[in-house]
Amino acid sequence: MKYVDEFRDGEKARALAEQIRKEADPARRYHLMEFCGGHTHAIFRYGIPGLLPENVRLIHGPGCPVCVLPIGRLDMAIALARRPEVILCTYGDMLRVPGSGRESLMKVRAEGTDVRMLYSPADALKIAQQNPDKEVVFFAIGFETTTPPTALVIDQAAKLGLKNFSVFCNHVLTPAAMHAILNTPEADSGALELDGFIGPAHVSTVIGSAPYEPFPQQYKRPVVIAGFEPLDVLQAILMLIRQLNDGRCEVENEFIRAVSREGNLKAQAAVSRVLELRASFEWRGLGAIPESALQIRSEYAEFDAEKRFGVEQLHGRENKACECPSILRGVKNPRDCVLFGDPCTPDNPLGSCMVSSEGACAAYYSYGRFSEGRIPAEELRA
Amino acid sequence: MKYVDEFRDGEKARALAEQIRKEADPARRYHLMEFCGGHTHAIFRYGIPGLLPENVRLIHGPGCPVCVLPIGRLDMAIALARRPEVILCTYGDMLRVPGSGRESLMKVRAEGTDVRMLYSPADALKIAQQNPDKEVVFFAIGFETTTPPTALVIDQAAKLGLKNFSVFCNHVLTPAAMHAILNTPEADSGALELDGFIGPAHVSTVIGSAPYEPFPQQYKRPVVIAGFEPLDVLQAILMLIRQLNDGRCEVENEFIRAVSREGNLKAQAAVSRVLELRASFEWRGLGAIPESALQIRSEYAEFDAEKRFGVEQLHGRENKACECPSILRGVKNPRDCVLFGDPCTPDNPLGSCMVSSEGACAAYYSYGRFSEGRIPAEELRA
Amino acid sequence: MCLAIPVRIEALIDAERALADIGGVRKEINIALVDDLSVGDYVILHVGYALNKLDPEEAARTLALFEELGQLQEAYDEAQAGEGGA
Amino acid sequence: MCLAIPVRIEALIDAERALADIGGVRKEINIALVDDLSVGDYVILHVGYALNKLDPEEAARTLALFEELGQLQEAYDEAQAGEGGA
Amino acid sequence: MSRLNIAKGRVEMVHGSGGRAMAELIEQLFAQAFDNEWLAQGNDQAQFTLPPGRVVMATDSHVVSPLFFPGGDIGALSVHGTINDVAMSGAKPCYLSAGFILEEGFPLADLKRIVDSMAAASKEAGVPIVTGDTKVVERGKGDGVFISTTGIGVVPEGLQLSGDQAKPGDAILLSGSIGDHGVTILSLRESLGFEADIRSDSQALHSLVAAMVECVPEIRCMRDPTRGGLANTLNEMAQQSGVGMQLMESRIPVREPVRAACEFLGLDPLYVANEGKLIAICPQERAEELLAAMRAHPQGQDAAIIGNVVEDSYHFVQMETVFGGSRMVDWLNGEQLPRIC
Amino acid sequence: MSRLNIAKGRVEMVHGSGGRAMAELIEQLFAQAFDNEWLAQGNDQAQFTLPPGRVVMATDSHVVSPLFFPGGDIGALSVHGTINDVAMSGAKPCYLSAGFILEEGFPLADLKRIVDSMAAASKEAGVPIVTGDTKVVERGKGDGVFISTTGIGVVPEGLQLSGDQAKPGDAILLSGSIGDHGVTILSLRESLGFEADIRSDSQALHSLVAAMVECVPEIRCMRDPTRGGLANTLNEMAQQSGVGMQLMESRIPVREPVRAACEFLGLDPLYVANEGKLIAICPQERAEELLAAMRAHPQGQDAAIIGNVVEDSYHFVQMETVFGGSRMVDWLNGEQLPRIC
Ligand code: SF4
Ligand code: SF4
Ligand SMILES: [Mg+2]
Ligand SMILES: [Mg+2]
Ligand SMILES: [Mg+2]
Ligand SMILES: [Mg+2]
Ligand SMILES: [Mg+2]
Ligand SMILES: [Mg+2]
Ligand SMILES: [Mg+2]
Ligand SMILES: [Mg+2]
Ligand SMILES: [Mg+2]
Ligand SMILES: [Mg+2]
Repeated sequence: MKYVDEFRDGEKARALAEQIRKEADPARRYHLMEFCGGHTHAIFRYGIPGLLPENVRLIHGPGCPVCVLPIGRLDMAIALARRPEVILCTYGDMLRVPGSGRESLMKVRAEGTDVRMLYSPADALKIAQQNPDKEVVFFAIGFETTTPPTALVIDQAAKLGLKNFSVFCNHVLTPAAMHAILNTPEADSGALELDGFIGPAHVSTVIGSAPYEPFPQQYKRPVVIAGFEPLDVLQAILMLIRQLNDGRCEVENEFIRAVSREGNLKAQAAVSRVLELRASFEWRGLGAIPESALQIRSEYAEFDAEKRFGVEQLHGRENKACECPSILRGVKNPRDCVLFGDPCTPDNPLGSCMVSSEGACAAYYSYGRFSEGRIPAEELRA
Repeated sequence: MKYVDEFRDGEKARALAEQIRKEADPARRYHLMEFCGGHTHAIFRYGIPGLLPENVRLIHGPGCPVCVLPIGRLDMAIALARRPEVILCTYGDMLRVPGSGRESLMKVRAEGTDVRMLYSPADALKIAQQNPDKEVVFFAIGFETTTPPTALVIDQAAKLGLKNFSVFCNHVLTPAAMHAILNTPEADSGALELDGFIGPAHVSTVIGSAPYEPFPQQYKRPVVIAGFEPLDVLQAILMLIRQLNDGRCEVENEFIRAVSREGNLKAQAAVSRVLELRASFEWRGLGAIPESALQIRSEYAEFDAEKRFGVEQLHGRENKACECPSILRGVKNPRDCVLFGDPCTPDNPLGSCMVSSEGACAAYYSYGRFSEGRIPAEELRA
Repeated sequence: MCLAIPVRIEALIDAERALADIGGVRKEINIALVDDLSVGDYVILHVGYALNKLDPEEAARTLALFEELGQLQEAYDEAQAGEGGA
Repeated sequence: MCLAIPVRIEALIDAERALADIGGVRKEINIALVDDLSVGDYVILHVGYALNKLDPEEAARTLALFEELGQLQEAYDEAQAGEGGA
Repeated sequence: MSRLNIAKGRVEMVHGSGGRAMAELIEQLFAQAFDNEWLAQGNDQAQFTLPPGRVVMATDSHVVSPLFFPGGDIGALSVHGTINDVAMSGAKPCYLSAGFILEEGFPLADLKRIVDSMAAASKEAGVPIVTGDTKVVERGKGDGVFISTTGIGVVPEGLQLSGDQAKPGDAILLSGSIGDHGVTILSLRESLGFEADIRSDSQALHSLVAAMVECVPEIRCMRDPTRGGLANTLNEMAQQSGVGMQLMESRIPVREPVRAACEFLGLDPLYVANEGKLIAICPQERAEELLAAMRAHPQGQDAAIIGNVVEDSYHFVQMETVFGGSRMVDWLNGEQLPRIC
Repeated sequence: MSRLNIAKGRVEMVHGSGGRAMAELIEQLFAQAFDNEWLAQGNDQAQFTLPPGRVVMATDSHVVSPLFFPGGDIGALSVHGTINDVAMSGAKPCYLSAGFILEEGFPLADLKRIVDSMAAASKEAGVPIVTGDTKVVERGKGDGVFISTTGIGVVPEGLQLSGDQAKPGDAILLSGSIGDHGVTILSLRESLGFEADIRSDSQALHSLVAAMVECVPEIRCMRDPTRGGLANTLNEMAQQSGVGMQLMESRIPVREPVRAACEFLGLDPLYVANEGKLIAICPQERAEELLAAMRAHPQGQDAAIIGNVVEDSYHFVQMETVFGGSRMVDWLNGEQLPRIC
C-alpha cells in the first residue's frame, strides 16, 4: 500500500526512536499532547510509548468526536431513534456509546427501533429514497474531516428534493477545542502539563495549517501537524523536541504530503454554503465553548432534524466517578479513574473514552492495559 | 361433545345401515347427490360408502365453494395480493388452490406478497386497523353459510369508518347451482343419473327449507335436508330411499334441530342490507349462471375491492384434462380422470376438486384411494 | 368451508358477544346473527359467528328416531340369532 | 472517526465519481471535494469522499528525511560497533 | 468479565461476535445452567468415552412458536425431541449438543428461562449438554430463539430396531393419547382465540423405551409421532417396511378437549403433533406382554394396541372408523399446523 | 411422489409440515445429494459403529450472510466448520448431522446449490451426513437458510489435546494467512461497495491435523480462529491454560488485499474470521518439526511460528509490532463483523 507501508517501516522507526532518545534532554520532561484520537490509536496500536524515553510523555487530547459528545446529545439521538417513523443512521462508532441510564443506540436497536450503521453519509440518502414512508435522520458527528461530506449530502438532498431526510448535526471544530484546553482552570493554575501539540492529520488537510498559528503566539505552545502513520508520529515528536530544545515555538508541518497552509478551499466552501457557526456548544469535559461547533443554515432548515422534530435539548446524567472530563482536558490519565478496567471496559463502557477505539481509556485498555505489568517486548524473541 | 357424539354412534349407524339395506330395492339403483362438500367429507371420513349396499350410489355435488370458484376469480385474487399495498386475507382453504400457470396464493406468499389466513372474517377488520398504511382485502368466498358474517363485517367496517378495508366478494347461492345441475346438457339428455338430493346442512340453517321446494315440483327430485354428522347422512339416505320407494317427491328435513322452513331471518336481513344479486356469475363446471351469486350494494361500494382497485375480469386457463367440470356436474367420478393420483394429488392439485378436503377428488384420494384394492374393514380385527 | 359445530353458550358478554364452550374448549363468539340467546342454549358456530340456535326438542326427536331403529335392529338381530340358534 | 487512507485514482467516472484502488481493493468514491484529479493521483479517502490530493514530491521529501535519519543511525551503529569492537 | 443484566437486558449483535460479550453470555447463562465437566473444559468440542455398542446420532432443529406453552417451552422441547429420536432406536441417550440462533433484541430473561428449562430437562433425563454454539442474527432475521440439538446414544446388545422392520401380522402399539402438543400450541395462537385445559405432552421417553426393550427386545421399530402426527408417522413406517397397516379408530386415545378443538378447527387429531408419545411395532405374539410393560410405566399408562401390520402392496394405512366404516389414513397433505416443534 | 420444481419453485410452509411435501423435499433434494446408506434407512436417527477411542462431539449453527461468497457458501461452510471443530481435538471426524431452518420463499434452486455444495464438501472430506432435520419458518422469521451441523469423531490413541494444555515456553503456530474469510464476506456487503480479489479460506482441516498429530503427537492444543479471529482465539486459549502469549506481528501472514481492506474499514486483521486456518501450540523443541510437517501439507504451506507461550498471571496476549513497539492483543470488544459464519 503506497503512502502507507513506507510510513510504517520498523527499521526507520528504530532510527527515529534512537534519534529522539539522543536529542531528548534527560534534564527535562516533554509533555506532548496528540490532539487527535487517530493519533492516540496509532500510538497504542504500534506500541510507540515503549519506543520513547521515560521523559517524553504523551497526553491524549480531546480529538475524538465520540468522546467529546455530551451525553445529552446522544440522548437526543436516542429519542429521535425511538420515534416510530424515524430510521436513524450513523457511523458505527456511535452505536455503543452509553447515554443516560446506560442506554445506547445499539440497545434501543435491540428493542426494535430502526438504527442503521453507515459507512458513508451518502448511504443515508439512498436509505431515504428507498423508504419514502419513513423519516431518515443522519446523526452526524465529527471534526472538520467529516464535515464536508455531511455538507455535500445535505446539499444533494436539497437538489433531489428529498422530503424525508434530515441531519442531526453535531459537527465540532478543532481549533476551538484547543483554545479551550489552554483556558481551563487547570491550565490557568499550571496543573496542565502541556509543552506542545501533535496537530491533527486529516482535519488539517481540510482546514490547512494556518488555523494553528495562534497557538504558538497566544499560548507559547508549538504545534507540529503530523500524519496518522507511526513514522509520522515519531517524526513529529522529534520535531517538537527540537523546537522545545531550541526554544522555538512555531507551527510546523510534518504532513506536508497532504496539508497546505490554506487547506482544501473547495471543501471549506462546501461547508460554509450549508453550515454556519453555532453560538455555543457543550463539550464533554470542556463545558460550553462559544463558536466551537456548526449548525445547519436556515436556508437548509428543512434538513435540520433539530428543527424538523422540535427535538428537546437534553442534558444527560454523566457517571459521576467517570474521569473522562479530566482525561479529555489532559490532566488525568485513564488509570487515574477508579472505574477503569472494572467495571468500565470496552464491552461495558461507562464513559465515552472507553467506547471509541480512539478514546484514551479504550486505547489504554485494549492495547496497553496495566502497562506496568506488561512483559517487555525484548522477551518476546524465542 | 353434545349434539356431536350422539350423531356419530357406531351402534346406531350399523342399525341404520342395516335398515337401508333392508329397504333398498335390489331391483333398482339409487343415485343420490350430496350437494355439499361438508357431506362429501363426512361420507369419506366415516367410511359411509362401505356401509351402503351396492345399489345405493352417492354422487358428489358442487357444494364446495373452493371447487366451484373459476380460475379467473382466483387469478384476480392473486393479482390483488401482488399489489404492494395490499394485504390479502382469506380462509385457509383458498391458499393452495391452483390458479393459472399453477400459481396459488401460497406460492405468491412465498414470493413475498402479504397473504394471511383467517379463521374469522372479523380478524380482517383487526388487521386493517393494525395496518393503517396498507390496503386490507378480504377475499370472501362461500355459500349462504359464510355470507352473513361477511355482510356483518362490511357493515362494521362502514360503522368504524375504515378507509383501508375492502372485500373481494365471491359469495354464491346454493339453489341456483342446484337448478343449474338439473339444466345441463347431460341432465337434459338423461346422462345425469340423479334420483334425489341430500340437501345442505348449515346453508339451510340460514336460508331455511323453503328454497328447495321447487325441486320436487319442477324436476321431480326429492330433497332431504341433512346434518353433517354421519348418522344424519345415513338417516337422510334412508329417507330418500323411502320417498323413492314410495313414489313420493318432497322436501323433507332430517336436520330439524337446526333448520326451519324460513331459516334465520335476521341473518337474511343482514345479507340483503349489504349484498345484492349479481346478474350472472361464472361457476367452474357449470358455466355462467344468472342470479347465482352476490355482489356488494352500491351503498357500500367503497368496500368493494373489485371497484376500489378496478380489478380486471380474468378468465383463467383450466387444465384441459381436468375433469372437475364434469365431476361438479355429477356426471363423472374422480377416478374417471386420467390425472387422478398421478400427477394430480392433494399436494400437487391440478384441479380445484383436489384441493379442499371437501372436494370429491381430494376425498377419494385421501380417504378412499383405489377403493377397489382396499382391504375390507372386516380383516382389521386381529 | 361450511365447517360449523354446536357450542353451548356459557355467558353473554354483550349484544354481540358471548362465551361459548365445546368439550372443554372455550371461545368468545359473535352472536349478532341470532336473537334471544340464553346461557345454556346451543348454537351452530361458523367462522366465529353463531348461525342459528339448536332446538333441543327436535334434536331429541331425531335421536329417538335412531333409537327406534336401533331397537328394531336389536329385535331383528335377536330374531336372526334365534333362528340361527334353532 | 477520522479514519482515512490514501487511495490511487484508477479511473474517472464523472465529475463526482471515480474508481479508486488500495492494495488491490477497488471502490467507487466521491471526488466532488477535490479539483483537477487525474488517473494515477493519490487522494485521502474518508467516509467515501476524497478529502485532498497527496503530493508525491512532498511525500518523497518526508521519506528522504527518514532515510537520512536511518543513515545517521547506521553510521552511529557502526561507530558504536567500532568502539565496542576495539 | 462484567455481569449480564439478565433481568432487563436483551440479546445484542455483540453477543454473537465471538468476542468477550459472547464469552460472557456463554459463561453466565449457558455454562452456568448446563454445568458439567465437558462444557467446563471450554473447548470447541466435547470428549467422552461411550459404552460399547452401535452408536446412534439424531438431530432436530426447533422453531416452535410461541416459545412458551403449557407443559413446556422450546428449551425442554429441544431436549425431549432429540432424546426421543435417539431413544426410538432402542438406544440409551448419552450426550447432547445444542446450537442456538438468537434474534437481536430477544430478552435475556426469556433466554434464561429457556436455558434453565433445557438444563432441567437434560438433568431429569440424565443426558448432559456437553457442547454448543451461539449465533445472533439481526432483528427481523429470526424469531426469538431457534435451538438445534443433536443427541448421541448407544444401542444395547441384541437390539436392531428400524422403521423398515415391520412385518405383516405385527401389532401396532401407541403409548398414550394423541394431539395434546399440537392443540396446545394452537390454543395459544391469538388469531384462533380459544382456551382449553390442555398441556403439551413434551417429555423424554427413553426410560419408557428402556422398559419396553428390556421386556420385548424383539420390537421391530419405534417412532415418535411428532410433526404429521400418528397418521403420517405410520405412513412413513408402512412405506419403509413395504407393508400396509390397519387401525381401529376406537382404540386410539384422544382426550376430550383435543377432540373438541380439532372439531372446532376442522383438524383430524390423527395428524396433530405429539412430543411425548411413541408408536411401537412388535410381533403379534409379544404384543400383550409389551402392552403390559408399557402400562406399568408412568409414561405408558394409556398405552393401547391400535392395529396391525398387514400385507399391502400399496403400503396404505387404513382404519375402521368408530362408525364402523372403513377409510384410508393418508399421508398428511398440505400443512396441518405450522411451527409446532 | 410428485417432482419438485427445483428450477422455479420456492420453499413453502408445507415443506416443513412433516407431511408428504416434506418427504418429497427430503427425498428429492437432501437424500439425493447426500446419498448414503444411513440416510437411505429413512429413520429419525443414524446408527453406526465407531472405531475404539475417545469420542468427540462438536456443533455449530451457521447463519452467514450472504449465503454465497467467493470460495464457498453456507453449505460448504457448515461442513467445514464442524469438521474443523472436531478435528481440533486431534480426532478423525467420522459422521455429521445437519439441521436446516428454511425461510418460506427461499428459492429451491438456491437450496439445491447449497445442499449440493454441502454434499461435495462432505464427500471430499470423507465425512458423510448421516441424519438431519428440516424446519420451515414464515417469511420474515428467518434469513434464507440456517444450517446447524454436528460432528462426531474419534481421537486416536495417545492424543490428549485441550485448550488448557498450553505451557510457558511452548511455541505457537499458525497454518496460514489470516482474515481471508471475514474480508471476503465484508466485500459482498452492498453498503461497503468494495471489490477485491479475495476468497474465503473455508476448508476442512482434518487431513492437515492428521499429518500434524502423526508427526508431533505432543501437540498441546489446536483451535480454528473463526469468529473473533486469531486475537480472540489466542486469548481464549491463554485464559483456559492460565498463561500469557507473545506474538511477533511480522510473522503473521496477512494477504495484501486483506490488509488493504482492513485499513480501509478500520479493522484489525487479527480479529477477522477465518474458516480454514488453525492455531497449534506445541512444546518448543518440537516446533520446527511440526512447522515442517505443516508446510509439507498443501493446507499449511504458509504456516509460521508466530510466537511463544509465556508465564503471565494476567493471561494477556501481547505482540511485538512490525514497528518494533509492543502492544497488547486484547479479546475482541464489540462486534467486528456480524454474521460471518
Ligand atoms: S475508565 Fe471509563 S469511567 Fe473511567 S474515565 Fe475512562 S471512560 Fe470514564
Ligand atoms: S383428479 Fe385433479 S385433474 Fe382430475 S378432476 Fe380431480 S382435480 Fe381435476
Ligand atoms: Mg425509529
Ligand atoms: Mg401485497
Ligand atoms: Mg430428528
Ligand atoms: Mg424429534
Ligand atoms: Mg422423531
Ligand atoms: Mg461454535
Ligand atoms: Mg463448534
Ligand atoms: Mg466451528
Ligand atoms: Mg472452532
Ligand atoms: Mg426431525
